[in-house]
This record gives sequence, structure tokens and C-alpha cells, in this order.
Amino acid sequence: MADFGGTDVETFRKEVREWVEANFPAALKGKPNPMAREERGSDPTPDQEAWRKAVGAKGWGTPTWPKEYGGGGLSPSQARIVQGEFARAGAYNPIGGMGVMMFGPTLLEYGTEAQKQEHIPPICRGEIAWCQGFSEPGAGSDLASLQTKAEDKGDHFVINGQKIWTSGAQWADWCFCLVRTDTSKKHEGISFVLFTMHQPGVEVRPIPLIAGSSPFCETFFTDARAEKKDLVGPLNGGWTIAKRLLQHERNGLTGAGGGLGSGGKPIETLAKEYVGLDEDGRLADHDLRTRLVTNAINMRAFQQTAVRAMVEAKGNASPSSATSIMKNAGTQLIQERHEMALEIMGHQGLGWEGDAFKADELAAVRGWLFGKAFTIFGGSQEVQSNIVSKRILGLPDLTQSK
Amino acid sequence: MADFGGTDVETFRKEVREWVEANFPAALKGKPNPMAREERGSDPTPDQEAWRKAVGAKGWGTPTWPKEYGGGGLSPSQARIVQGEFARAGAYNPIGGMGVMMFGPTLLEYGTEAQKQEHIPPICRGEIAWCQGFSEPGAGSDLASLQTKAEDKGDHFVINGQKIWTSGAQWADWCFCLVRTDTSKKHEGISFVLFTMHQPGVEVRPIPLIAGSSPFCETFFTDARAEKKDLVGPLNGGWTIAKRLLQHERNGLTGAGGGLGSGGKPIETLAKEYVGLDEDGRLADHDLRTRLVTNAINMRAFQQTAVRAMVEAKGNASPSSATSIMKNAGTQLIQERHEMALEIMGHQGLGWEGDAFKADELAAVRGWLFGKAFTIFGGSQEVQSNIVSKRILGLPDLTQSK
Amino acid sequence: MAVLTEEQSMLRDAAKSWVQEKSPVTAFRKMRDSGAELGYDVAAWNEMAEMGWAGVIIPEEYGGSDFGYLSLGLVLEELGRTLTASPLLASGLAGASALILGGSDTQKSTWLPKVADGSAVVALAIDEGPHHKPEKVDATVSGGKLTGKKVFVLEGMAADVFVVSAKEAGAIELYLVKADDAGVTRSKLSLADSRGAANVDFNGAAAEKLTGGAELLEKVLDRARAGLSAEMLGAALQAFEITLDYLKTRVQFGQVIGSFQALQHRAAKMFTELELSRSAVEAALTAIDNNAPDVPELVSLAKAKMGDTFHLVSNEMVQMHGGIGMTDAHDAGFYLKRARAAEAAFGNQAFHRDRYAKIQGY
Amino acid sequence: MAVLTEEQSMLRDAAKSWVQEKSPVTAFRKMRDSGAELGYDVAAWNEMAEMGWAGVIIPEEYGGSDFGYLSLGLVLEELGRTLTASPLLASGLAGASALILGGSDTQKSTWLPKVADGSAVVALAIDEGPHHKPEKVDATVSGGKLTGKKVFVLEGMAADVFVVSAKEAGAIELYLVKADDAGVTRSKLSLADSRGAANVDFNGAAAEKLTGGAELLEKVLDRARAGLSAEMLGAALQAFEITLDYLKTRVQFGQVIGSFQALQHRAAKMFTELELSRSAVEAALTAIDNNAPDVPELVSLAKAKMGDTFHLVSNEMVQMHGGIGMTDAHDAGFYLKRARAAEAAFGNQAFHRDRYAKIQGY
Repeated sequence: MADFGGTDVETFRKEVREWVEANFPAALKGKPNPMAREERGSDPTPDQEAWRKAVGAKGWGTPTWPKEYGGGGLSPSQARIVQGEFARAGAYNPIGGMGVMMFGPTLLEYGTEAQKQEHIPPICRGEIAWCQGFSEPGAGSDLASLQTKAEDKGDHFVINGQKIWTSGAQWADWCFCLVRTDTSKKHEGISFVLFTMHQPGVEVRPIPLIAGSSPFCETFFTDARAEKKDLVGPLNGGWTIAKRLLQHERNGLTGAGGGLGSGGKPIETLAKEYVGLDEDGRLADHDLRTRLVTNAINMRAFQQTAVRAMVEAKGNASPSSATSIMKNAGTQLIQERHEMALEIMGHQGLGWEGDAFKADELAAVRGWLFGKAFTIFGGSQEVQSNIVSKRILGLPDLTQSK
Repeated sequence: MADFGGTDVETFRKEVREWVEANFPAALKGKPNPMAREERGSDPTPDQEAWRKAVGAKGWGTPTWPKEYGGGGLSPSQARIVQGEFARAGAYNPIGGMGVMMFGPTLLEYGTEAQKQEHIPPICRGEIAWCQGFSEPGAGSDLASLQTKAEDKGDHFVINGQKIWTSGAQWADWCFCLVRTDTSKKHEGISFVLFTMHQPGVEVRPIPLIAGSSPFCETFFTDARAEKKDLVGPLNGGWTIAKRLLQHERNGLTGAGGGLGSGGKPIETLAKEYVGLDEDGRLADHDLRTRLVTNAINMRAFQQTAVRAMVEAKGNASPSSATSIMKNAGTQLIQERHEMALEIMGHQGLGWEGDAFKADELAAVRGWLFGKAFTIFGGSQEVQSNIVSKRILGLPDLTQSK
Repeated sequence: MAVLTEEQSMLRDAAKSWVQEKSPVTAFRKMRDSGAELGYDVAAWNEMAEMGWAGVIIPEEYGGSDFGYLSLGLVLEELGRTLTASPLLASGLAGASALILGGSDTQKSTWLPKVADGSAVVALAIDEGPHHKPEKVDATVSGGKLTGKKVFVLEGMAADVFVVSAKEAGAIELYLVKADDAGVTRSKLSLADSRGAANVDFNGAAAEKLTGGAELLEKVLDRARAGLSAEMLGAALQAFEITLDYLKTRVQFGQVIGSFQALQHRAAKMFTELELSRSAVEAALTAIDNNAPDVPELVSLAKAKMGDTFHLVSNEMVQMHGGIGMTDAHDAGFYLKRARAAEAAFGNQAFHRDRYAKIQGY
Repeated sequence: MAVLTEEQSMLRDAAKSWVQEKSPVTAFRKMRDSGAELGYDVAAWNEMAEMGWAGVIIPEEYGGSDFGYLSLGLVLEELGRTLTASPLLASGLAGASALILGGSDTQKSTWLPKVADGSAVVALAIDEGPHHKPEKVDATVSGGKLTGKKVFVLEGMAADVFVVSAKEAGAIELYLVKADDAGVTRSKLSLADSRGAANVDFNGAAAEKLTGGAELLEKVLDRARAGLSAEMLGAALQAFEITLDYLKTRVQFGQVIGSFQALQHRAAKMFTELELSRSAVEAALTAIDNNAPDVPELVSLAKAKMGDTFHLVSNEMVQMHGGIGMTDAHDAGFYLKRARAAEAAFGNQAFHRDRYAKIQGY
């Protein structure tokens, strides 16, 4: 299944390994990425900064992106080698966030040369954090009914309206945003613009969630300004770009879905600890065991499918419509695991705070609650099912007759 | 919860008990009703005939129907006493079929005095078997799109077309039938007519099912004749009557749903026999046990709900829209039990015929297959869910806007 | 709904209107935001007690109205609708049951009148590990002194007296232990559902035995389970109705979302499960009132079925509300958290399915 | 679909076009209606053997092509689509595996060439009770004679030689027993899925031991399970595609029924399950080809997952077709019956979930 010869591979692997050994600060070994949500808030350490700069300069945080915009310029197979060597060294990829996951790939596809030259390199270097101005309070799954308005003022747009679920808006430097530039049409009246968050017309309010504080915000625009040069794609042509970006988002969430457990230990291990084994070596709670193994089997089949999709795509990294089945399957299985983690912990899986509960237990509860968002955000379960049934299976819309 | 005083009850119970003792042939004790589907085909024995005539003359086979049309004229409480005394004596109710379950109650509500005088008494006496001419090949769940046509010829209609799933048509004497009398409208072009099956224009072909031979037929009408006097309700006003009749049908199926097992033994007993218990007295197959007990709990809650609905209705026998939830819940639980019966029997639950399999095992396979019809016939699961969500929960139809 | 007597109808109506006027979900939110020490609003509890709800199952001679468990279930169902927190379940039902079924005349006359008028709170201290396992008792009594640790004691901070399971000479017994005994230490638990609970340490605390042993324990627990199921029924019904309203008003893609058939069928499913659950809950309460022999299986049936239904409905409530249901400002999270806490209390679905199967002999 | 070599693609394409031209479901129906003694069409089987399918996993020195299990799985998947009955699974996969893994040079050279060219049929005789329990073996061998009863032997009527599990000196071993031995009596089973199977009585039949004992038995079974899963995948896919076509053409209430959202979401669910199942099946076959250490768990994963999916899809096929799906004239019933038979063979979902959990240590 490899798509290049053995000699080159080993040469390249050696090169990467040596580079990582030379550049990755030993103190960070096995540490989580400080960009990860929970860790935000404290300033990066000098080691963290050094590692980000080293990887950023190499372009290996965005390994398959073109070299001319600061990416690594690697083939998918080479990218996997880099990933493998990072993992081997216990190193995280310090370049991430929505710029890498969603905005960058989209801009590479739809942006002008000037836009790419301006916006992609800072993403590759991990210097600029992006947030996504898509959802609005009245327009949940029906994204295209958005109302935030951009008025054409010659060299710039003036933006008024409100976005919601703007993840990381409180830390973001720039926003990629869907705005209405024509009120007489629905999908064909939407444009895709970029603007800085550091301006007076932008106000950000974090939203407390059922799981407690959150990275999500309400974001209000009052005469905020976007430059004309930062319009991506044609005027009123933003919907096509948005749809593509959402595919990248789903792709990202799907990957996350596979990896997320209930915080720390796998629930199989938790179950052995909290519930115990009977004399035959079976989980003492047979009812739970039946459900646990069913989930475990589905989860593994899901992971096998992710691998299969990758192999079949032969390294073609662009997301296919099959990501919709992956998102629904993955998020539902994770939610089941969250539910079972609580069940396994029993009374200890009901804590909110305090010393009576271990950190793992409190994390399980918060994780369970936050995980309810997985089937809502990034295109709800229902929307994904619609996409699968219509786009993949070719089932028709209801007609207007009758 | 009783709705009449204690003294009358005991007097009436004694009267019934004595009558049953005097009239029920001892040889029939514990025997199934020969009207039940599987038993059809052979002629009734003299004992069976005697019991049918005795109950028919008394009107106790249709205990709550008015005395003037041959019914028992009893109150619901008295009817339950009759039922109880029959059960106590091991006696079946020899009066049944679609005339009792569906057509009779509907005609009592919508028929003219003359129609009731003509058609109800033979039903009460068990002399006439009715069949239902509703479904058509092109009009499954969308019953109202039926095409069988009735032409007005002055004193009679001439009927042409085809019905399907006409249960028991091969044994029926009369048919209650939905026909199209106006092609320019859908629901308002349907009439409800009665006619004899013993006429040249009626041809019946049994339909082999996945479970083998079946009571269901295709029924073809070629210039069949229905008398004008046998039009029930107004011309083009048959749809209202049909809907009411379908409620009675669902009600009947729901009742059946609760009672049907996998032929003979409860599956809990089967499981103990085929799978065995472990040293803790649990079913050795813990996976099966979890699913079995879940079903058992739901099944019992379903039965509790049937009892509750009866008590709440205080003996008002007319079916409510709540029967839709009962039909879906009951039929699904029964189908689960059928599936588990097969699983419990393992290889022995895969037989089609032959000595290698016990009668119980073969019956389980046929019952499983035939049971797939429960969620299709009598208003499919999907149609029932539509009814619940729209009529009971008040959820709206899709509007015609985009 | 079961066919009710006139008294029961009046009680239910009184509960319904009090809850709607005095104790909407906003009251629960206020209690939570205030970080109320006891996990309930004391003033509201006093009002409930004044209306006689704490004494519904208590004999008249001890200041109660002796209306039975189905009646108390009606009140709990109404309280459940708005997640009203109070010691009614722990004290007026479980604690009172222990005293009624296992108390001496003296014990009854000491405590029951106070339970009935709300001036004393009784709490069950039964569990010792993360899972409900009433047969697993390490606490011991010797020489009238009880020693052991009990966890997840509902209303443990509010309790004036505990009903504690412990072993004496190897046999499980229930004991009354006063909360102000020097041998009692309790620590408040901060739970996801914001209700009152504590871990309680008994260290040579004076213990008065109740009569009945392990059998009494099971009887008391079954009554608590049935009562909790009634509260869960109310909460699940309300969660469903709020969701149904949302389906009828929220517009997406130019349509009220309740017009989408996939959601309609899921709503129909929830409605069906709620109907079956009500039957199971009412049957269990009625069986207790009738002292029927099949109380244990009917109670396990009710708790298991109700737990599954509340689990389903609370998840669907969040999912069908979408993003807004994820916010703390919306009530959906309250129902979700309450569902899991109630599922776990006194045995979760797996526990009760297992128990039901055992009683059925497989 | 896994990434295939050129040879594999050619094999798959050959299978696909032969199945579509020569063996549509109507061929299966004809076979069933004819009451074929062996449960398959001998002429069709001969054609398959001519194309080399019976020798896909057999080494070249014994007349096979040594293409491996994933390759044979591709053929079985295509055959599964139209429910094509043949001894390919029993003989060309399970029987051949037993000989390849446990046969002496003589045993191999006696039987494998005949298996590869289809002139001999091997069948596994493993189970003794209504459930698959390979560790439960009452059959015994002493002095080279095998005695015992085996049930549900797939292709038992067609077999020329049986691979039989029996105990000798308390240890499970596999033996070759010729079908024409005077000590062998077989009786045909008439099964719901119309496939060939028999109960077989061994009464002092001459038995030749294979090498490998209980470990060989598990290896052979895992290969049979993976192959059967591939056949189930094909059948489930076809059942789904037939249903999808029906959803796109059947009109009710003035609409193609596939436009109803509730059915759309159920279709999306099935599609998802089929995708996951394909991954599991291919992973199991690939692991066998690689002689990977995790074959047992990957095989149990595949059989359990595939069983659940085929169960779901076959039920939905009937339900979504409505009345027409209930008639014997429609093919839905064939897929439904085949699903249950395939689920039960070599361990049902409960068996494999249990085994998977055990391997995972819980």
C-alpha cells in the first residue's frame, strides 16, 4: 500500500528523526499541546515557544501545504513519517487551531494569490489564531438563513449583526465570516469575508455551557470593518466556499471523535476498576458488559473505517462526502462511551466539584456534558443524516405536489 | 374501580357459571378456537357447532352489542364476567373474525336500521364470515389512493378492480369493501359497500408468504355486483367510515399483540431450556439475558398500559387514538420476542420442515416470519408514528414553502 | 393516569398549582446559583410541609394523612416536573417508611410527627461504594455504637436523624442515628444535579435498632425507588413537553422543525415510552399500597423502565434543542443532570434489570 | 473497499460478472423450488470450480492459486449478493484451511487438489448442540475410530470427507472421516434458508488425525467465520441496494417514499453500518492473510458487527417494502432467512461479543 520506494523513505525518516532530536525540547516530552482547549489561558513557556517556532519555520505543522506559503511541501506519505517521528519522540504538533483545520485548506483552494501570501504563512508559523463567524442565534442547522449584514462602502464592508458559537473568539486575532450581501436571495446572497478581531466594532462574550465555562462565544458586530481585499471568492459567492469549509470541519471533528475518550483511561479499564471482574474474569455487571463490548466493537470498526478511508484515498487529503457517515458514527459512539463512563463510576460519576471526587471523575462528568455538543455542532446529526441520504444515497427531496 | 355493586355481580357470575357448565361441551376444554387461522380448513366437529350455536343464541360472543341485533346487551363489567367464566371453564369464544372485530362495530355506528337488522345477527351467531376489501397493490399505506371502481347502475353498483391482503377471502361469505365512486377526488370519492363473495364476478387467489401459505389473498372483481341497499353511509362518504373501522382493526391487533408469544412456551422458559442457567442461577448467555430482560420489562409495561387504558376508559370500549402507540409498542416487542426465540433455539431455530425439528421449533420459525407482518398490516409502523406525532402530539405537516 | 379518588385528585391539583406558582424551574435555578448549603430552598420546604405533603404516608395518629404511596407519588411527580428540590423523598417517603415499617411505638412517636410536619428530616445512609449495593455492608454495630462510612446520602446535610444499615453479629439491621451525635461527621457533596447529598462518617455513634433486618431494608428501598420513579416521571414528562413546544415553534429551513418526519417519529417514540413508564410507576406504587407480594419485581420494573425513558428523553431534549440546549442559560442541562443522578440513585437500570430477571428465575 | 492488487481486482470483476449473468437471485429461487438435494446447483458449482474459485487459498503445488483469504472474501462477497449457494465456504475455505494448516503431506496431496478443482467437497462437523460451542465435544476417538453425533453440518449432504472434532485421551483433535465410511450416517436438514446442511452420526468411523488440536480448530473456525462474514457483507449490501431502489420508485401519498425523512435517516443509518461492517470484514481477512496475532479478536469483531448489520438490513428490507416484502414472490424473505442462518452459523453476535470481551480481558 506504500506509494513510494523504500530507500527514500528511510533517508527521509532519518532526516526527520535527527531534526526532531535536535529541536524538540526534552522538557516537553509527553506534554499536551498548549493550544488544546483546556490548557488555554496561561502564557506559553519558552520551551513551548521555541518548539512552535522551530516547527513553524520548517512548515511541518502543516506538512502537506505548499512550501511557497510556508507549508512543508511534503507528500502525504512524508507527512505521515513526520507525524510518526513526532509521536515517537513524544512531541505534539504545535501548529493547529481553526486556521489549520478549516480556514487554511479553504483559502488555499479559493483564495487569490495575494490572499494566500498574506494569510497562510502566519498560520503555518502558528502566529495568528482564527475564529469562525458562521452560526447565528436564529440560524442553527439552517446556516444559510444567516442575517449578519455587510454593507458595501467602496473599499471596505461595514458589518452589523451577531454570531454565536464562535469558538475561541476570545483568543482569536482574525475571523473568517459569512455575511449577507444580498437580502433578496438566500444562498446566493452570502459572502465570505475576513477581518481582524482587534477592532472596536467587535465585542465578544463567552457562553457558559451545561458543562461549565466554554470556548464558545457570542460575538457582536457594530459597524465592524472588513477590507475589500479580504473578500474571498466572488461577492455573493460565499456559500460554495462555506460548504467546502464545513467539509473540512467535519473531517476535523471526525478525527477528534475517534481519539476522544472520557478524558484519561479507556472505559474498559475504568470498568475493571470500578465494577470489578467476576470469578470467570468477566465484568461483574453483565448488563454493562454487553453494552460496553457492543460499543467497543463499533468503535473499533469505526477506527478501521477511518484507516480504510485514508488508504482508499491514497493520501488524497481532501474530505469526501463520506465524512458525514464518519461524523455521525464517531460522535454517537463517543457519547455512548461518555454515558458509560458515568455509569461505571456510579455515584462518583455525578460530581460537579470538590475533594470528594477524583480529577478523573470530575473530568468524566464535564466531558460527558460537553460531548453532547458533538452531535449538534459542526453540522448536527440530523443534518448529517440528510446529507448522507440525499447526496450519497441519492434519495429525493419531498416534492410540492399533494 | 368496579362500576356496579357487589350483590348483582355475584348473582350474574353465578348465572353465567351455571350456563357455561350446562352448555360447554367438556371435550372442548382447553382446545383452541377452530376459527383461529391455523386451524381453518377442516370442518367443525358437532361439539364445536353446538358450542357456537349456544353462545350465538345467547349473544355472549358479542356481549356488549345491543340485544335487538342479536348481541348480549351486557355492560362492559358484565362482559368481563362472561369472559372470566369462559376462561375459568377453559372455553373459547366461538364467535369471532373480522365481522366481530371490525365490521360489526362499524356498522352499528354507521349503518341504517335495515342494514343492522340484516347483517348484525348472523355475525352474532357466527354464521357469516366477512372479509375486508381495503388494500390494493398500488395503495399500501396510502389507502385512499385506491382504484377499484364502482359504477352506479341504478339499483346496484358494478365493481371492477383488484384488492390485495384480503385476509380470509377464500373462506368469506361477504366482503366490506372500499370502492371509488368519484375519480375526480381522492378521499371524497370513496364509498363503503357490502356484497356477497359467492358470485361469479369475484375471484380469489391465496398469496404464499415468506412464512409459507397464508390467510391472505388477492381478490379480483370483474363486473361484481353490490346492491344499492348495501351502501353504508352516503355515496362518496366511505372514507370516514373506513378510518373508524381501521381504529377498530388496530385495537384488535393491539390486543392480539399482547397475547402472542412464540407459539407455545414463553421465551424465558425456552431460554432456560436451550441455553441453561449458570452457577448463580443466571441465564448462561449474559448478552441474551440483558436483551431478554429488557424486552420482558417493556412487555410487562406494555401490558400494564393496556390495563390502565381500559381502567381509564371505565369500560368505554371505543378505541382511542392511543391505540396507535399501543400498536407500535406491542408489535415491536412481539417481533423482538420472535427474534429472540430463534436465537435461543440456535440451529434448531432455523428449520423449515422435517423430523429433525420439534413442532415448537418449526412454529417459532413460521411465527417469526409471519410476525414481520405485524408492523406492516393494519397500518404500518410508519403510518402509526405519523398518526401519533400529528394527531396526538399536534406536530404540524410540512408546509409548501421552500 | 390511574383512576384517582377525590382526595387524590385534590392532592394532585394542589401540588400542580403550587408547583406552577411557587416553584417553577427558575426557583431551582435560583437555589443552584445561590449555592444553597442544603441543596433545597428551606422556605419552600416549609410551605410543602404546611400543606401536609411530608405526612402523606404517615398514619393519622402520628400527624399524617395516611393517603398512601400512590398519593405521595402524585405529589412527587408534580415536583419532578420543575425539578423542585426538597427532602420529601428522603424524609417524607424513605425515612418515614423505615419508621412506619420498622419503628417501635416510641421511635414512631418520637420521630413521625416531626417528619410529618417537616420539623425533622430523616435520611437513608445505605451505600458504601460508588454503586448501589445494599447487601454490601461493612459498617458495624457493637454495644449500641455504630461505626462505618456511608456515601451519597441524599439530604445528608439536612438530616436530623439517619437510618443507617450496619451489621451486628453478622446480620444486616437498620439503625437510627442522630445527626448531632458526636460520632457523626458529614461532608457535603457538590453534585452535577445540585441536589443535597453528603458522605457521612459514623465513628462510635449511638445507634437505636429498628426491627426488620435485611427484609426491612429492602422494603424501605423499594418504597424509595418507587417514589423516585414518580419524581422521574414528572421530570421526564416536563422535559418532553418543553421539547415538544420547541419542535412546534423553532423554524429552520423555512419550516417548523416539528414538521420534519424524522423528528416526529422520535417524538412519537418518546411519547410511547412515557406512556409505558407511567403505567409501570403507577403499578409499582399501587402494589405498595396493596402490600402485594410482587412489590420487588414491580418496583424494579418501574425504576428500570423509568430510568431508560428519562435517559432517552433528557438526551433528546438537548439534541432537539440544538445549540441553545447546550447553554447553561437553558433548562435542558438541568433535566439532563437530574436524569443521571436519579438513574444512579437506589440502583440504576442495569441493577434493576438484573434484579427483575433474578426474581423471574433466570 | 480495501486497496486491491491487480489480480484481486480481476478476480472480483470475474466473480461480479459471473454472478450477475449466471447466478442472479432467480437462480437461487429455482434451486429452492426444485428442492435440490444438496442445497446448491451442481452445474453452477462446477463452473465456479472451473474458474478456480475453490482453490483461491490453496497453495499452487496442490492445484490452487494461493491468492489468500482477502481474495476469497471478494468472491464470497459477490456470491453473497445474489445468495448463490455453493460449497465454496465449507469446502474451498473452511475445509481447505483445515487441510492446509493441519494436514500431513499425504493428507494434503490426497485432498487439496480435489478440493481445488471442485471434485471433492470437505465439510466441517464441529457442533453437537443447538448452539455453536466448539469447546463442547462429546465425540470420541479410540483406536482410530470416531463415534459421536454432529449437527448442523454445512454441506453435510454434499461432503466427500468431513473434518470432525473429537476427543482422544481427553484432548480435542480434528480428524478426517470419509463420508462413504460404513460408520457414517447423515440426514438432510430442511432449513429456512434452503441451504444444504445435515446432521451426521459417526459410529466407529475410520478417522485420520490432523495435527494441531484445539488450536487448529480455532484457527479453522476463525477462517470460516471471516469468510462467512464476507458472504454476509455481500448479501447485506445487495439487500440494502434493492431496498434503496424501492425507496426511490415506490409512490405513496403522492410522493416517492424515499423522500420521507424518517425513512431517509433509517437508510443513512444502514449505509453507515454497512461501511463499518465492510471495514471489519476486510480487516479480519487481511489479518488472516498476514498471520497477525490479533486474528481471533478481529474475526469476532467482524462476525459480531456483520451479524448485527445483516440483521438490521434484512429486517428493514421487509419493513420498507411493506406488504410486497411479505410475499414469497419477492426476494426480501430470502435475505431475511439467510441472515438468521448466517448469524447463527459459527457463533452468533452474542457469542462473538462475549469472545471479544474475553480477549480484551473483561
